[in-house]
Amino acid sequence: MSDLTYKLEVFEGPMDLLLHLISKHKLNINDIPIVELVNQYLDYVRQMEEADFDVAGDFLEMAARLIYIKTVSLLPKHEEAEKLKKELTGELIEYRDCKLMAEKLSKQTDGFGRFVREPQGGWVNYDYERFHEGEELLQAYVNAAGKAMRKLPPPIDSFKVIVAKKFVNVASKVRTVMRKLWSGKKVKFTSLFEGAQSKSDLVATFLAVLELAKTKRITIEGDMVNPEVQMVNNVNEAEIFNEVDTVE
Amino acid sequence: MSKTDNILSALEAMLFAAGDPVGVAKLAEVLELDIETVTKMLGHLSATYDERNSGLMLIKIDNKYQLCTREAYSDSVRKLLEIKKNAPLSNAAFEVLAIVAYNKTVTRSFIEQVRGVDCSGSIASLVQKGLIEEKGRLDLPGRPLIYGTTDRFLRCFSLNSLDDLPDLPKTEEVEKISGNDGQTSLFDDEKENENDNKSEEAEE
Amino acid sequence: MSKTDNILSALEAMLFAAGDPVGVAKLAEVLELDIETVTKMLGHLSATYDERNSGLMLIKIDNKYQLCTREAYSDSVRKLLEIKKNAPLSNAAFEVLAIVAYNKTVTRSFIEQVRGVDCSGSIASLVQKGLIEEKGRLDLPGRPLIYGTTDRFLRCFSLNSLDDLPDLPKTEEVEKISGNDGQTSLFDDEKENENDNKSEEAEE
Repeated sequence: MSDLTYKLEVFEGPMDLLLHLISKHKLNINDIPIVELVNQYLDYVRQMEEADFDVAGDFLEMAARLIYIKTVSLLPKHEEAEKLKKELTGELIEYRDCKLMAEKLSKQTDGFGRFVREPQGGWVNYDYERFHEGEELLQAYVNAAGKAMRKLPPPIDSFKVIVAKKFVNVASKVRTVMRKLWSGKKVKFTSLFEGAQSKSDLVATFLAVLELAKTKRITIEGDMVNPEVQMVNNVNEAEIFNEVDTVE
Repeated sequence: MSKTDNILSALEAMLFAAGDPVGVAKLAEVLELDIETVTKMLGHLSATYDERNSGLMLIKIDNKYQLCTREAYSDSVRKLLEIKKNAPLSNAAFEVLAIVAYNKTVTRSFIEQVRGVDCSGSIASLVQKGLIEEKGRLDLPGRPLIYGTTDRFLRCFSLNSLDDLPDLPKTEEVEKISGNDGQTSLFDDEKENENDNKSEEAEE
Repeated sequence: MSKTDNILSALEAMLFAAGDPVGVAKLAEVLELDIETVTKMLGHLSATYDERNSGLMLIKIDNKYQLCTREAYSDSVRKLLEIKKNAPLSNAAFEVLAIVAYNKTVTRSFIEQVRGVDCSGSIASLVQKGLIEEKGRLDLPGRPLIYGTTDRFLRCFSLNSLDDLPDLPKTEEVEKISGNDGQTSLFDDEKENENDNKSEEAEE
């Protein structure tokens, strides 16, 4: 088992595994016998699963691809299969080349023993003295953030309000929420927010509820207008707090 | 003799790479020699630099030794470093500068989140060029440094203030859209904004 | 003669102070000499370092010159700077480096296409190690970053330029052979050699 795990760990991904199989079974990389390769590949993936190895999505994706190629090659007209095979062959050769080049590179690392020094500082004035148009900045910003700027996180200015106020800790709210649920009875969702002293308090409470629901400590039932919350049985208090602390 | 030469060369290599002054004791420790021998060797090394009027010289400060350039060549050195500093900004530096300018004050992690890559090199070079500077620390875990642009930045871009920056394309519309993503039934409008901010923060 | 010596010493001082690789043109500009003369002088300088087996050496990368320590003394330098013995690069990192170096400039998605797996970790670590860097953005939707190798990459792999990279495997020959369906026996032989390489590699 450990031997197997060791072998499995070697592969950098599905391409690596394919190359290994091709060489191990002396298959012709330029004319891959696809049926044979699919079987070998799936065998391996199965072994990985048996070894309790976390089979990465990449491997499964490749498995699906191979099976698809095999399927279409069974059709009477299998031009598509030929095309797909050619594509795969091209990729495999490219990756094989990449590995060979990587190996060559890894053998000439003498230069890693040469050390350089930091530029001499101190008495040189490095102040920037060129002039630019504001438009160049705009262009750079759009390049960096994308035209829609959709993925931009909020700038720091928007944190200022929160930072200035007392920050309400989500973990502490988990305790508050659980205290209200400890009896085991169903509780109105909105009642969890009673006694909240600030917006930040409300938000932290809400996040605490989400966190508890995510880790399946509580259940939320009912309609959107008036949901009810209940604690799941047999929940250990210490366990929850540990978990939430690490989440934070 | 060849052994002495080796020691001299090792000392040279070490002092070169260290940059800062190095104590004799430390050098002796690395070479597994006694301090007296190493001191003598450093004297030799210094003498060879002087003899051949090398561009480098060995100086001794507080019992520490440092390689530096010989004063006779300081004009050439200064000229070269000044040519170097006049190199135009790289694309990466430009983008970092734009992100700092448009957001007024940002942390390094904010910049890196926007660009998706490590930006420490660009930030250091912009600080060195005097285009951005540290503006304090954020009151968040880890107390991250925040950066903002400088007066020199305004001058280089002929701006009176950051408000004069060219307008960004339709950011507001985008924000409005992304702000309305559900959850409307739970909280009223006012709370919603903060909700967005909060969850971002909690994820960090 | 003393003039030549002075030039050599000035070059030495400038390269020492610059730290980074410096183009001949800049050195020539400072010294008010033509590039040819300066190139010759740099050759002299390099030779004198080698002759006396100095702790330093002059290397040429991408038509720029840089002073660095000689490999022979790397152990002493490492000990002094308390740098751990080279944590060698992972196989994944070498593969990513190979793809970037042989293609000169590539996007992350290109690298991932070749390797068939996510490479963001390896890329980030190579950027952090200064072996690759961003070289701008591609003019495509999303404006993806493009990466290329750095001067440090050339130095670490003892290359003058990317043109000195080891030759690509002879893909053409392999293809030619594969065009001839009949000659399976010949092809099998060829394949076997390659197989050997392959399996060795895979077992590493």
